[in-house]
Amino acid sequence: MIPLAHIVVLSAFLFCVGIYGVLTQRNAIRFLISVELILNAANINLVAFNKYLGTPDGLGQVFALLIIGVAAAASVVGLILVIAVYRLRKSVFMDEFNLLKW
Amino acid sequence: MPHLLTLIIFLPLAGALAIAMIPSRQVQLIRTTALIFNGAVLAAVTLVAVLFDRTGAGMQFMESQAWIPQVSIQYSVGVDGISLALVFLTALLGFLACFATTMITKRVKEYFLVYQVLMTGMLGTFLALDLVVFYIFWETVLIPMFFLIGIWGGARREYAAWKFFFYTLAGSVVMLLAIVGIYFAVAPHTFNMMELAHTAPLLSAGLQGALFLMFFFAFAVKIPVFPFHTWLPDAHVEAPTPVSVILAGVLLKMGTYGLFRVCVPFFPQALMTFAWLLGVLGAVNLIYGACAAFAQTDFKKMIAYSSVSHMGFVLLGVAAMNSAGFNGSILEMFNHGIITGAMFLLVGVVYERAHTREFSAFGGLASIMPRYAFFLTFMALASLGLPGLSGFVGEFLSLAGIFVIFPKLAIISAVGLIAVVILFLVMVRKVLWGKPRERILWSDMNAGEVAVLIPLCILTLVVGFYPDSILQFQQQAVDMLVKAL
Amino acid sequence: MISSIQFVIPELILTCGALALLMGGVFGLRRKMLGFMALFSVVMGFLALSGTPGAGNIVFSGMLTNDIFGFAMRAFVFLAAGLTLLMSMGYRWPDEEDAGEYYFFLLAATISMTLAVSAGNLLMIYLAVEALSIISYVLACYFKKDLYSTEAGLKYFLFGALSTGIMLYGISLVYGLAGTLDLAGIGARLAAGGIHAPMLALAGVMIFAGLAFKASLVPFHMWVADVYEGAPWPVAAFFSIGPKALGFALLVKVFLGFPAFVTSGWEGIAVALAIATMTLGNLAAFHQTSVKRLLAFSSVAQAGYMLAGLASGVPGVKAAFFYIVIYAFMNMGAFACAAFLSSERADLDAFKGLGRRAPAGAFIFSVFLVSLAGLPPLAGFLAKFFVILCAVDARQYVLAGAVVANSILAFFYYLKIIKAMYFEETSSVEPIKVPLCGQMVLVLCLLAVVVLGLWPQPVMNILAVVFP
Amino acid sequence: MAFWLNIAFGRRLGLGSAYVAVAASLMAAVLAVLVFCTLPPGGAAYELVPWITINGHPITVGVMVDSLTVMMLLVVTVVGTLIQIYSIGYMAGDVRFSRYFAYISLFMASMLALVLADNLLMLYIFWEGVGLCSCLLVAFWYEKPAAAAAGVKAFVTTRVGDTGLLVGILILLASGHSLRFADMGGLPGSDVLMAVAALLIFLGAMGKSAQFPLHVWLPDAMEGPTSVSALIHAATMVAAGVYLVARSYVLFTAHPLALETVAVIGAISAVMAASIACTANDIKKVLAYSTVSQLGLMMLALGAGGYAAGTFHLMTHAFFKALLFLGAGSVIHAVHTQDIREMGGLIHKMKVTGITFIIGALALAGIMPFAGFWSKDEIFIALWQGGDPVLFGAAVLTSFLTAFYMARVIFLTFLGTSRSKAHAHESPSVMTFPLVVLAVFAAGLGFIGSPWCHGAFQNFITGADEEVHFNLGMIAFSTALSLGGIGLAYLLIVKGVKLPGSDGPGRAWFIRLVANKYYIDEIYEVLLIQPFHRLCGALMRFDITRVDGAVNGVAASAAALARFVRRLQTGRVENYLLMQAGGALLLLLIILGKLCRIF
Repeated sequence: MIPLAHIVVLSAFLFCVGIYGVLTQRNAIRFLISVELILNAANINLVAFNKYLGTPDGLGQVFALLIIGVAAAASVVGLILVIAVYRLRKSVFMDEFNLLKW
Repeated sequence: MPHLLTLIIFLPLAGALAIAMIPSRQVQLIRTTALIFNGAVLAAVTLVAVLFDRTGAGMQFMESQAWIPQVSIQYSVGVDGISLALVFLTALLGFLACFATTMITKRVKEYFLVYQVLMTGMLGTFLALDLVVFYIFWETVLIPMFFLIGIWGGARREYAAWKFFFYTLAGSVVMLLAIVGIYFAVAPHTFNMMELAHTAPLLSAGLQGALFLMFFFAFAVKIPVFPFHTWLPDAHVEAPTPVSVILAGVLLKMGTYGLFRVCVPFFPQALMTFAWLLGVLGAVNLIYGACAAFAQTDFKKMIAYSSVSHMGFVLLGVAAMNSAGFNGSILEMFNHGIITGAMFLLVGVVYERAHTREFSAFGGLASIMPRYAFFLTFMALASLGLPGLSGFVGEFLSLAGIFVIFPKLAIISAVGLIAVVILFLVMVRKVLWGKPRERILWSDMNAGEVAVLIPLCILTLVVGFYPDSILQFQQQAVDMLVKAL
Repeated sequence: MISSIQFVIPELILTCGALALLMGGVFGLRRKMLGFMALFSVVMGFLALSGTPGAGNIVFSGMLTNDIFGFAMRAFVFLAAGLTLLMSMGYRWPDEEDAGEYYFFLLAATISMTLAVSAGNLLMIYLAVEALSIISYVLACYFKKDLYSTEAGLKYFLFGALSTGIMLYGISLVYGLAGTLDLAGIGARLAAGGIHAPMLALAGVMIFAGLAFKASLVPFHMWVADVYEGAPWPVAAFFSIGPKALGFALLVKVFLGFPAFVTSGWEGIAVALAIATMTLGNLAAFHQTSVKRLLAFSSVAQAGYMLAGLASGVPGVKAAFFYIVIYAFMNMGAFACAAFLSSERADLDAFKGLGRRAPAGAFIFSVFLVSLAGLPPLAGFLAKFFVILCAVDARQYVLAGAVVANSILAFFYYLKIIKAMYFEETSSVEPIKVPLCGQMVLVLCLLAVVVLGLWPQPVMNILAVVFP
Repeated sequence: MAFWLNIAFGRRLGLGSAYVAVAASLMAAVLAVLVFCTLPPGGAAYELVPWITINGHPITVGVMVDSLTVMMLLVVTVVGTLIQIYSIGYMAGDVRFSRYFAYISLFMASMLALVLADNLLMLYIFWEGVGLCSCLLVAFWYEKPAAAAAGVKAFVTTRVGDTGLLVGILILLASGHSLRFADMGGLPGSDVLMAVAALLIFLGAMGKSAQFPLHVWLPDAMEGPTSVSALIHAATMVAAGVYLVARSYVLFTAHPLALETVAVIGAISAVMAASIACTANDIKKVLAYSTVSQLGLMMLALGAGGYAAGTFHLMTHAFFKALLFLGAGSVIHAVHTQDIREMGGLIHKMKVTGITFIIGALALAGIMPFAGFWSKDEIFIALWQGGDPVLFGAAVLTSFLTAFYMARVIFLTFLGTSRSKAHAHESPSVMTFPLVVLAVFAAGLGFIGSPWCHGAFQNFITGADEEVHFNLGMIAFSTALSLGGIGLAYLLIVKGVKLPGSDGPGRAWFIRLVANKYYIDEIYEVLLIQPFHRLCGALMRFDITRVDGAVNGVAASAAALARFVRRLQTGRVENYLLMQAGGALLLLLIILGKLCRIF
């Protein structure tokens, strides 16, 4: 069996990739994808902890499912917003969205 | 009259409500209403003075009502000899300034509304016996004053209003910290000034010193003490005449009153430690204010700086820590209110005619405005401390007090007094004497203007010739303060 | 199970109301009508709240907790929702479009907030917060043809998604460390000790980041001004009181429930963040010319004062929540006044001469601003006073000093608005009328600010019960 | 009873009419005579009402009447009344005629109260009161810039001295002594502090009595109406300084140093002012410097222990100097100039004025039967007995110079030929009547102090009972001295004789020095006035740039900081995110650091 540490490192790696993506990407879609990476990193953790720490009720796994659902909803709303902005500006590059500042 | 003091505090607010009901077109009615309410305040204060027991040292007419018991805040008011003089001063100047408000033509309703709120704040400050209540009234004064200067002031009114507001605010927030600090320092925790007068002196010297300095800073800004005085010339100069009267006459006294109500009774040990500081600052105020005033070319600014100078005597009196000093200090507060109030009224008189306050625009007014010349000379003499007029008594008592403790300071101050003399005489020379400039066709003071000044003149004379008329009220309270030291 | 259902009756009522609103919108009911429906359901929900069973039961197998704190916070959420609804009804919307959805989203946000404040499980907290966030993104983007509004929505989304993502990762770590997500369980596990401390700290920071985002604490406040400015006035007002209060409630719930977090230097962090929040908020507001941005930064600064309360020990928590209650009234009042007296993205010039054009409105606005600044005798002063009192009591002298120093700074920009209204004149003298609902919300808030300033006992008594 | 004096003069400001003023002061004079007649031996004191309490020392308003008081009362009321009568003529037609009499009445009231005061504080109060009236009256013609400036100068300069008096009072108060004159005898003698107090009180007297170096105001004060100069700046107010020293004489006698200082200052003033008077061309200036000089002489006498001599001279001087001033006023009234070089031969046109003026001048010069002779003689005797040759020499020199400059004035003004273009005429009788009366006093008053009256005055004033003897040597000496002065003046002015060596460079330098009043005004200008102006200007600039600048600087730096913080909000998501991430990382580091006890 894969040691828990490996899985946790994997999730941490995913998390870091997500953070890195969030911080470096100018494209809103890529940003969304990066956020999904973070969420999935959390999901991996939940499932793995549930499995390895042997919590009886399996809540971690249930939660992971719930989170997948919620994340989907969030992504939908996010995409809607990106589209709404795109319609008005014909751009999805975040560094161009600075009407609101100072 | 069980709730006489509460009535006094909130009567102006009731006036504000009444004024709010009147449509803003009916200017005359608004004025009359304000006058009636301020007159009623004056009458009530006079009643208090009449009923006041001069042999009693403690608080009288006390009212106390739990307000926020969780942190033991009480609505508590009372009057003793020290506050009585100032309350009377407030009521009197409030009434007279209201009476003298003839030059305000724009937004009259709003003017009197904020004016009434201001009155409540000032009266409350002098009557409050709970530190939080004191602070609340203290702060209540700020916003109305901000409006009064900022809307109805002179050319640089906004700058002056901002500066006034923030400077004094900076002082008062420090006071807030000090109030909270003293609350937790004493046992049992309390904001009640009467209890604090017994418990706070027991604090350790270091704590007393820290709290004393914090309170002193707050009051110093208000008084104002060098180097925290620069808001004053701007505010005084830009404010309309009646507001200058209130500013100089009453607002500055809030600071000095605070010294007597808080710094002296609560922190006797710290007072001993820092008396030299107060004394030095007093002397600096006195001389610095006079010299800076002397160099001014603006009539009103000169008077404003002379206020700084006079406040030096109050500080000297406090630093003296004896009966003469305290008596002189309190008397000087009262006198300064009367005299400088009158001075600002007089500046207003020529400003209304000349629309400038530069000395160069005046000269020889004695020939064309004899009544004005009389009043200005009279008040200038009172300001420079001519014996026989009220200014002298306070100054002399303060000096006599400080001499016992810091003779050198007293001598320096006495010499500095020469600068004050020069200042006012030169002012009289510049404004009144000399040849009248051509094309000046100003009318002499009208009956209204004279009517406002006459009570002030009479008070100046009466106090000057018979200082006991005021001193007898405060004697017991001062004795108690001195004894507690 | 019966008691569980009973427990959520208010939420159920709201749900029904929300669905009805959605339908109503589809059937083309007038905005005003929809508003009344929404208000009605909030009032009913509030009434139902008083009928919920007494504290102590475990409901929904621990996902929600039935305690007095949650109860009080739910009541507060209803209050905030009611105020927002009233304000929305008084607001001059540009068109009738999407009114049903708007009210639906407001009610949905209310539901998610009530659930969040009574959550007993970290996962529940995450779900409720995420739901609230999703709704908020949409609300911020309400003017979907508007460049600013859409940008605001997108920005809010970008930050929100990231923050909740990070929070979730933190929650997952806690799950790994404690083996449970139940708040009570985590508390017991932490008390037992033997948890890898750095890991726990990492998880703590991540969860804190998510909640601080809602509460708009520095450095997670960057979104606030941009989002508020783009969002419609009523939405901005809602954001400034609802989600913010929620953020603080959850901070209390999560962090003050974890003794381990408190002892490992969080108090110092809280003090530092409180000072940073109020200072940066005030400084950023200092030169603002856009009134909505100004009020947005002001709300950031106000969050700093609330955090200052939280950083000052147990009595400080009480002070913080007193502040939050007062803040809800005065901030709502200020936003409402600004909304009624000006337009979206109005700058200071739009307020010139309002003392003439809308004397009552300008006066009330001034009262709110002065109260926000903390001048006696208004409620804002007492709120700040209690915070300072607690800070000094907890020997956080620097914090107390920072609070008073900041209140000077804050006065500057509040007075700038007042100055514009009273000191400056405009050519336009046409009077501004405020609709009845708007007047109601103003008078309500005004009464609260004035009366609670003079007589704070009601709120203090309630708080005394909530935080024994 | 003396209290009524006060009441009679209490509040008459604004009544204004000359007749009321004259009547009131006449009444006061009568009352003063009454007081004189009923004076109980050793004086009387009346404590009236408590005024204030200073640190437990009650100060009362009280009246003290003794021989010194009575003398002053008589002088003030009699001279005052006469001068007021004179003023009716002199001020006729002035636009502020009634104001003038109001001021004069106020002055009279203050002066009488000053004299009657039973303690130093009360004295100080009225002391300032007379100073004020002096200032107002000097600046009476305030349209003239010079008059206005002189008024200010008069008040300020005396105020410098008054500050000394004030501090002196404070010292007495602080060391627990009574301020009452009657109690002063009991003061401990050896106390250095008391010597300082005495000197400070003398400083006040110096200011009032225009003693070097505070004499500069008196010549300028001649800008006022001449009647004012006569009353205030010759007869009464300036004598108040001498009165003060006499009044608190016990303080001085207790400390030799104090007494010596009085004498030295008096001597310097006497000689210096007399020398200046020799070169002055303005008739009033001559008289003014003469006043300074004579007051110096009185101080000198007091300082040398000649209590009776000093006060005696005070009294006689009041009469003949008032006479001289009024005479000068009459002359000015007639010729409309004050420059003696433009006068001459006036005696033919103005007989009464001329003769009375000459009587006054002779009295001043100290010629045998006139009042000034007797009092000056007393001073010489006192100084001789005092034994200090320098002081005696100073008095001698002063006396000689006095005779010289008075003779010079007489020769230039009344004798010789007319150089005036104006048509001079005798003044109205309302002006000449007081001249005559004063002349009678000037001529005859000396006898009450002469051996013929058995030294009545001296015994009255000191309360002793001693016979005064002729000191023939001294009489001869002083008469010769005076005559010598007159003779010199005759030689120089009428005959035009040039003194040997008077053209020499050294001599010219000396004359220029004297003619420019020893440059004292200029020294003050450079040392005090200009620095004061510069200081005030500098303080104002300091106030604006530094003190206020600091305040505005704080505000500006806050604003600048705010501007910077505002710029942080770039509106760009990536910047925000970076800051958030950085902030979170920082938080984490701090927490971890705390955990590892790094911090």
